[in-house]
Amino acid sequence: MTDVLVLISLLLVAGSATAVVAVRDPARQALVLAVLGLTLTVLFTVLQAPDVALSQLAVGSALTPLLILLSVRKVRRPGRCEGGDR
Amino acid sequence: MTGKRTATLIAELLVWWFSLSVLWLVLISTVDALEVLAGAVCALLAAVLAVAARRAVTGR
Amino acid sequence: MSRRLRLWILTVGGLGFALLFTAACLRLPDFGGNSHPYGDRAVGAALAHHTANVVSAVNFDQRAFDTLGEETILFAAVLGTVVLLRQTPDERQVRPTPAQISVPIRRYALTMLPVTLLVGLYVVVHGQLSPGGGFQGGVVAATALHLLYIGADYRALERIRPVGLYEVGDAVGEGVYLVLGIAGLLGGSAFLANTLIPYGTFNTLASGGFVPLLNAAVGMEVACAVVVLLAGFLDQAVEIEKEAGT
Amino acid sequence: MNVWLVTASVLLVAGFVPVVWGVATGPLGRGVAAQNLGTSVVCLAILLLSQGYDRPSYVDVALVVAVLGPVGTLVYARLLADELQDDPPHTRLFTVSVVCVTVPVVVALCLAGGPGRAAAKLVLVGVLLVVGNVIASRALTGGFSRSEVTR
Repeated sequence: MTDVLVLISLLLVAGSATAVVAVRDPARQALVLAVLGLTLTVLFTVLQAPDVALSQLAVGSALTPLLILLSVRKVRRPGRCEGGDR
Repeated sequence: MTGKRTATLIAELLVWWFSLSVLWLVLISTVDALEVLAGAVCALLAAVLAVAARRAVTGR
Repeated sequence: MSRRLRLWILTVGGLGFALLFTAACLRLPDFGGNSHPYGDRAVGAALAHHTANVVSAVNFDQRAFDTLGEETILFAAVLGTVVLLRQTPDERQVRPTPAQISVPIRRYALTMLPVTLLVGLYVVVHGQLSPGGGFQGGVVAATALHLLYIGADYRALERIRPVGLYEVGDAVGEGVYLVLGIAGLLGGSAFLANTLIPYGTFNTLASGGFVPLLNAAVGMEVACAVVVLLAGFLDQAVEIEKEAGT
Repeated sequence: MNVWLVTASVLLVAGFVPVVWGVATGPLGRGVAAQNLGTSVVCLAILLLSQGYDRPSYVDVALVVAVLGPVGTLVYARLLADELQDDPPHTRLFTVSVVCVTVPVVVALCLAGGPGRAAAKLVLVGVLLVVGNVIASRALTGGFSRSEVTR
């Protein structure tokens, strides 16, 4: 019966992973990636691997979004000579 | 005047240290001397950073 | 190469992979079976060294050399990022105007900063007892510092974050791991051998021999590495822009 | 499969399927609000799983979710402030439902475990979760009025 939980979390992972690939805007991709990280955390916990769940959580919840969004901001905000202030 | 400010800072630090130590006691599962010692050290580190962060924001 | 040929190569490769993958999957043990030859031996070895968290025992005792490799990968990756994101001569520093942030959010950030740091340290210190360890706790502790950027502004973060100090901490964490390994070589039997200090009482803070010490070294390295890494990204995103006319 | 695991399954299906939907479609603001809701759902699910599997150490995972989840939402609120300002999301319904689910779950878990420091830890996780959710919702609806614009 505990397989039901494994199945639910696997389906959630599959759904959000597909969404990450399907979404095109980088900022939104970072958002969907964070949600994928949450589903992976649940999956790892259900599979009795809390250490891996914690690693995923630590990296995926705040650090990766911050890195991606800072890069997006840098890329979208060119130097003053090219586009001016945003 | 500086003496008063130092006293305020130390008081702030002690309050943080105490509350964070209590928080540590909530987090751990078994209490023994080494746990309490580790908690005191970690809480002191966090308290110093808390005061430093507050000062960095308000600039005092 | 024409488009048609490429498609053919893709089809052949895909079919071959699909065949081999299916064949491999059919021979796998059943999901959730009872036979765990590696697991049983790993648990036995962890209990022999009084380490309650078997994953930590694998990472920092049985496979400590692999973890040294992983730690070094992070070290080298951060080093590369720092070099890549440095301020080049055609870039200049601008002062960002402070962001306006509502008071409850700033209070939340200032309160959660020490709490998050404490949780990170808790995860590092209890790596040999409960889930977690140096890597997880280190990342949480480094994230704590950046609450100051989120809840205030970048200049406030820069005031409490001397990057040079964290670069030194990064290197010291890496060095301590190596020194502990050499201590195992000199005082015990082999590089990173967990034989030098007593294993302590099972399920207490001082159990597992080298495991908590290696955990702390990794925690320090990871926390400092993440701070240095984010410093590079934040500098580029907030402060540095291309010189006009280049 | 005991009652805790059944509750966790129901919570995940009822709470997280809308989150995945909301984050992948619709306006960006709704996506960030959905991510905020997802954090709370996952935290509560892990608390229930910890009780269901009888592994108290899994509470540490929930604790880290409760601490870092709102920080993640604040990262989006801070760095996407310009986009969110044009179209602030409606978060009240999410916040109210999170509070309405968190309180009974935490109380039930505390009652099941009995009084002690373990119960205090559960209450701590619950409080961090609710406060974090409320603050993050507030940040999404205009907490960062202006992002850094270089002069």
